Parts: sequence; structure tokens; C-alpha cells
Amino acid sequence: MSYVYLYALLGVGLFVLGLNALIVHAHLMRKILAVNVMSTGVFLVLVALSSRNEGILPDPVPHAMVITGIVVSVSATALALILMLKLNRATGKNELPDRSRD
Amino acid sequence: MNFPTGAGTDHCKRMKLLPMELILGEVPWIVVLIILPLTGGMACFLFPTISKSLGLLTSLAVISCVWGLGWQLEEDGAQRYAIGGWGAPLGIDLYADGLSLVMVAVAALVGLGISVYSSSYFRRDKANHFWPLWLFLCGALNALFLSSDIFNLYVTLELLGLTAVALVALADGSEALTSAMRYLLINLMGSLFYLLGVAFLYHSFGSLDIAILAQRVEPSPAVWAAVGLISAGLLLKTALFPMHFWLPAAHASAPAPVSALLSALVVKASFYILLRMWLEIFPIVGISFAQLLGLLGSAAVLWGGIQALRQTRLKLLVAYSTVSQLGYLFLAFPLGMSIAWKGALYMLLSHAVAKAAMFMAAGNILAAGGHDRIADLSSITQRLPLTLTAFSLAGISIMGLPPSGGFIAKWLLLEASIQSGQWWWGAILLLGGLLAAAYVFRVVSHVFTQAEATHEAREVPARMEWTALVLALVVIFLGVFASWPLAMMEIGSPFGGGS
Amino acid sequence: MDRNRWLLPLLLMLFVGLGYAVLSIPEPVEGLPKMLVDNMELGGVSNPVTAVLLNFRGYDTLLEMGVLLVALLGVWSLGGMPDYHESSPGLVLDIMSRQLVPVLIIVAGYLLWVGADAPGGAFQAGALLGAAGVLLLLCGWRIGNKCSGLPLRILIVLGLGMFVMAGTGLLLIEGEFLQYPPPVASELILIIEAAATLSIGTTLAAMFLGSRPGEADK
Amino acid sequence: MEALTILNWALDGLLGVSLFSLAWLALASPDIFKAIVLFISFGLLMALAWVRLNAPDIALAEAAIGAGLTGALLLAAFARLKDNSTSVSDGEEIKSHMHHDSNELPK
Repeated sequence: MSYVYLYALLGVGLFVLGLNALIVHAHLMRKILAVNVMSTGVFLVLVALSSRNEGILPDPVPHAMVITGIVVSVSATALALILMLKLNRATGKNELPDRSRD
Repeated sequence: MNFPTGAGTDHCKRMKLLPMELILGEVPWIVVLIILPLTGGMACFLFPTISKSLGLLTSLAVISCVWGLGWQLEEDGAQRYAIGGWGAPLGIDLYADGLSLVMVAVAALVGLGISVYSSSYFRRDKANHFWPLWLFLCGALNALFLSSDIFNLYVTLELLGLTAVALVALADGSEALTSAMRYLLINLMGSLFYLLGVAFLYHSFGSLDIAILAQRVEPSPAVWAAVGLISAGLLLKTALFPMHFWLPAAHASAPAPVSALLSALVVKASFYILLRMWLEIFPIVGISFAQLLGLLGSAAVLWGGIQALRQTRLKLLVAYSTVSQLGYLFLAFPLGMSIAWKGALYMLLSHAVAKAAMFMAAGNILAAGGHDRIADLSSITQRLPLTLTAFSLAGISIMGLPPSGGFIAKWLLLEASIQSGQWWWGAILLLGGLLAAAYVFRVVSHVFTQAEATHEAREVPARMEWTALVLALVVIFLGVFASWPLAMMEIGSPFGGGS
Repeated sequence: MDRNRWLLPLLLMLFVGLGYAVLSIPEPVEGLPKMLVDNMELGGVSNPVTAVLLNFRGYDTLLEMGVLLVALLGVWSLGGMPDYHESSPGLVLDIMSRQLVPVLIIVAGYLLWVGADAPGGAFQAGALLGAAGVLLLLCGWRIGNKCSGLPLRILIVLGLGMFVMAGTGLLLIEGEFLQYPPPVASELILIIEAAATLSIGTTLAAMFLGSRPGEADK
Repeated sequence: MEALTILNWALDGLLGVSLFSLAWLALASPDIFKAIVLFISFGLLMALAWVRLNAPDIALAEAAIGAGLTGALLLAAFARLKDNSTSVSDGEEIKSHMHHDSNELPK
């Protein structure tokens, strides 16, 4: 049952890819995309490991957790986008000013 | 140990229950504590015209619920409530013991102060947005302190983060928006680290409940990864030293009551989860990680104190003082004795109340003088005697001088560090106290100068000054009557028995 | 930039560490699914995911409806978004949306109903309603001024409000918060899911609009 | 039966590689609009991955919310972002906006 571990590793890869993009890129829209990719990676790990024991139906608890997580991440993204637009109207830039290690 | 309230006397017999005890005993206060703020928030959202009175009413009702819960816990010890009647591995459990009771009590007490303060702080249109968000934040805090399911903690953390960001962004101005944006990104990053840790723990041991995980956990690479991820996520949200860069800007640029609730409550929520995890699931982690946390804590104490000394604006000084005071909480990890945990919890308790009073005082000064540059505060401080008394009383607790809660906490931590032979943590405590004395006195010294009071300072509503003073007096009360809160912490022995 | 020089190896190390941890996850001693299967008939619905989402872990979903409501509160408190440009919708968009919106609403209703025993449920149906709302907003449709006040707010709060009311009602009757009595569980869950679908759809459409209807750009 | 497992492995590998490369391109593409479109296609392909992991509920949720609504929000925000910068009257703003776009590549 190792195709499950393939997807779990893919999830960890997406998590690290998103983390890298979140730290490296300055543009706020890209940071929001990076957060979404990170959350998709975490959900992939959650669901992939839930169907490890073949045969009986996959464990539904992670599935419920991921659906809750998807709705939470869409609401966080909506708030982040509106905050970015307000910030753009207020400062004219769409980056956080002093890009100390954020 | 008798609870010095009339109702909870030891020898009340079960048969002839007074009606009051009947009511107090039967009502599931643990659920009411979570549902009440949520309904209050919805009501404020539906009827914005009466949102102020609804908010105050809900804060008062939450205080009485905490009283009811305290009475119940005093009667029959730690309480576990299965939501939906399904029990731990399947459903979600709420768990209340001494530790969560103290946290909920602090949230309710400081929450009442913040509600009274902000009832006269916000103008009409801002108030319509403030009250629903604030009550949802209250509900998220109570849900977080009472839950014993690690995924449920993720959802409450997210609810807390979103409300806190929306409240910081209430203050218009590019500085507040920038810090709100950075705070939101940091929050989301921390929550995702925490969620990945939860995924590892769940798939290793098949359960999400803390109590069940505590029995099943044994060291394995997945558990080490989960410990690292969860600690990294929560330390990011608690703004421990290397990851504190987002806190000063967010806490200083937010409106005064919001920065009070951020410093007093929101930052402590992720520390509470780390403490709960550490006591139950992570004891297998070993000493090295605890020493690291202790080192980071002492670095936070020193760095925060030095930075606070160098600030030119009052709210930034108070925000850096939060960074430094949070360091004390982490000194308890390497000590690991039950006195040390009680000391850290008492420090958390008194810092929450003192810092809320300090930020309210800073808000009053800002409201009166229009600016908070420390250099020329003297003209404003002449006109605000109550606010400056509140600031200095709270400063006494931040410094850790005798009649205040801060002193009791530092005393417990000092005792633990001497008993366990790691005296250097005690040295950090004293050094931090000196730094705190320096930056508090730097502000208070402006009171003694004879600068003439400028005439154009605006009038500060009396309610805002009195709330700051009452909270500061509560900190002094915590110093004098220390036995009662310490007994409250003991219920359900969250820190393991022993001294 | 020097900062990126040591960032890449650090992240690669993180990836290898987490990857090794994932691969070495021990088999859980006794799977939760076994317990779940035994309680499934008490759950009221036969689709295991909906049962977990609304019955066994209903408290999570209650808080998560709170997160959705709070996000909308935050979006409205930031407010002042320029109203989505009022350009008259193109002919294609207008005709297509006239065909598509009714279909979306019917499919949402079907997803809500089928959620009890097949993949579907409140969130997927709510998302489809939200998509229908977005299509309408793109065509320049705006909610009438007279019902953009309290009625809209009631519709938004409906999901969380229904959940809390059901929970407290059951608390008074059954003695446990959110404990559905087995005989009537599936009907109760359907009512709560319907309310949740309505409020999720409205909330997602309102978040797309960006600012409270009526005061578009002060 | 041997052929089926090889086919399974090939399909999983293909899906995994394309998902990772889509995410990589979405996060590293110089133009913001292209990044958003790539992210939406990543969301849709993700729905396929959920079906492969026999999680149909999540596939529906991901397609409807993850790709659909999040994509709509991103595109609306991008359109408003463009309106913001062009609606500011003075030319300097437009020039600086162009300047921002040109040095988008991570330094």
C-alpha cells in the first residue's frame, strides 16, 4: 500500500514548497497563494495516511477534518485578500514595508 | 481546603441541597461558558444599535459562569464533559481542571475590564464592528481553554487568530494595516505547523483526545516531528524571542483595548496549549528541549527589557515589555517542578491583568495628549493622576515588587530554581526585574517633574481611567491574597502531585 | 541575497526529516474506524463523513461556522471596497448565468439531500450556492436595499444560530449538548445542514462582494 | 495483475509530478495573473488527487471551494489591485507599479 506514502510525501513537499515561497517572495498575493499551497499539503498528508490499511473503508475522521480545514482556509484567504487591498489603497504598495525576516 | 464562598462549605449534606446549590450543581457551566459569548456575538451582529449593552451584559454573565464552574470544580474536582454524549475517542470532550479554570477566570476578569473600557473608547461606527468580533474572541478563548481535543484546539486557534487580526485592523492607518497583515500571515503559518503536528499525532496513535494520547504516546520519529512542529507553531504564535518581530508593531498600532486584550489574553492562549501538551503528551521529550526553551525565555527577558528601554513611544515600550515578560513563562520548562509551573501560571495571571491596565493607561495618555512620545509626556501626565497611579501600580507587578502578583510568581520561580539547583534561572529573574524597573520608572519619572499642564489636552472619559485603576488594584490584590488563586490551581492536580 | 543562501538547505533538511517521519509512522494500535462502524447506526446518517462532521464531531463544525462568520465580520469591518465595477455584463455572461444559476441551485439542493448517504453535504452545497451568488453579483445584481439590513444578517447568522439553538435545545431535553436522540437524528441533522447551506452560500457570496451591500465605497 | 499495478504506479507518479510542478510554477511565475490561473488549475487537479485517495467528499469540496471560490476571490482581488494602482492619478504611481513588476523575480 505504498501509493499512499507517495501522496503523503507529496503533501510534505507541497508544505515545504509553500513555506519557502511564503518566506522568499515579497508580493502579498504570492504569500497568500503560498499559504494555500501549504494548507493543501497538510491536508494531503492527513488524508493520504488515512487509507493506509486497504480493505475496510478509509478512516472518515481525517476527511471531516480536511473539509473543516478547507472552509477555514477559504475564510482566512478572503480576509487576507481584503486586508491586502486595504493595505494597497493605504500605502500604494502591495508588499510589507521592511522585509525583515517575516 | 474550603472555598471561601458561602455556597461551597465542606459539610453541606447531599440530601438537603439548598436550591442555590441545586442550580449551581446541575447546570453544565462548562458548555454555557462557550455558548454564551457566541450567542452574545451573534446578537450584537444582528442588532448593532444595542451592541454596547449586549456586550457588557455578556461579559458580566461570563464572570458569573466562571464563578459557577469554579464552584462545581471545587465540589467534585476536575470535570470531563462529552459533547453529544459520544465519549473521548469518537466525539469531542471538554475538560476543566485547575489550570483551565485559572485561564478562564483571567479571560473573564480582563474581558470585563476591556468591555467596560471600550464601551466609552470606540465611536459609533467602529463600535458596531468591535462588539461582535470581541465577543467571538471571548468565545474562542473559552472554547480553547476548556477543550481537550487537539483538532478542536486548531479550530479555536484559527477562530482566535482571525478575530484578533480583524480587531487590530479596526484602527485605520497604514501602520495598523501593515502589522495586521503580518500578524495574519504569521498566525496562518503557525496554525499550519500545528495542524501538521496534529496529523502526525493522530495517524500515530489513532486518537485526537489529549488524555488518550497521553496514555498511548511513546517516542518514535513521528512523535519527535510532531513535537517539533507543534512547538514551532505555538512558539511562533506566542512570540517567543527569535520569533517575536511581529508582536511590538501589532500590539502598539492596535486600538488601546485591542492591544490590551492581545497582550493579556491572545498571546497566552497558544502558551496554554503548549503548557497543556507539555504536561500531558510531551513528558517523553527529555531535558534538552526544555533547556532550549529556558534559554530562549531568558534571551527574551533580556532582549525585551533592553529594547523596551530604547523605545521612544510609550505603546511600543509596553509591547516590548510583553515580549520580555513572556520570557519568564518559559523559565518554568527547564525547572519542571510543580512549584515552577504554579509560578509560571501565577506570572501569566498577574501579567495579564497588569499588562491590560498598562495598555489602558497608555491608551488614556494617547487619547489625552494626542501622542505617546515618552520624551514629552510630562505635560500630559500632570492632568491624568488616576491613569498614572494605575500605570505605576501595574509597573510594580511587572517589576515583581512585594505587594503585587508578579512578586508571588517570581518568588515561586526563584524557590523552584534554588530547590532544583539551577540557580542561573533565578539570576535571570532578578536581572529581568532590574530591567523592568528601569523602563517603568523611565515613564513614571515624568509625573514628578513640575512641567505646567498644557491646556489643549483633551478630556479622557472617567470610565476609561477608573477601569485601568481597578485592574491595577486587582494585581495588588493578587499579591496580597495569594492563597486563594494558588488553591484554585490545585484542582485536578494538572501539574502532577508533589510540592 | 545572503539570507536565501542558507534557507534552501534548511528547508531541504526539513523536508527530509518530515518525509522520514511520515514513512516511519507506526500502525495505530486499534483504528478509530472500527469504533465508528459500530456507532454508525446511532449516527442518523449512513455517509460516514457526514456522520463524523455533523454528529460525532458536530462541535467542530459549530466552531467552524463561527470561523466563517467571523471572517465575514472582519471583511465587513475593513469595508470600503470599491464596488465590483458596474460594467454592464456581456451578452454571453448574462445569458449563460440565466441558464446556470437555476441549475446550480437545484444541484446544491440535491447535494444537500444526498449528503446523508452519499458524498455531499452542507459545505459542498453551500459552496455551490456561493458560486451561484458570485455569478449573480458578476451580472450586476445587487440585493435590494430594503432587505440588505437585518434580513441579510439573519441569513448569514442562520447556520451558526441554528446549530447553537439545536445544541441548547437538546441540552435541555436530552441532558447533553448536541446529543441527537437516535430516532429523530437524521431529520435534525438535515435541518441543521439546510440552515448551514443557506448561510454558507450567502457568506461566501458576501465575501466575494467585499464590502457591506449599500455602503460600497465611502 | 502485474500490468495493473504498473499502470497504477505510472498514473500516481504522473499525478504527483504534475501536481508538484503546477504548484512550483504557480509560486514562481513572474506575472501575478499567471500565478493565480496556475493555482486554480492546481486546485482542480487536486480534486482529482482526492478522488484517487478515495475521498469523494473532499474532492467535491476542493473543486467547489478550493479551486472555484478561492479562485474567484483571487481574481476579484487581482482586478481590484489593478484598478487601485491605475486609478491613482499621478503617473509616478504607474511607473513605480511597472517598476515593481519588472523586478518581481526573486533576487
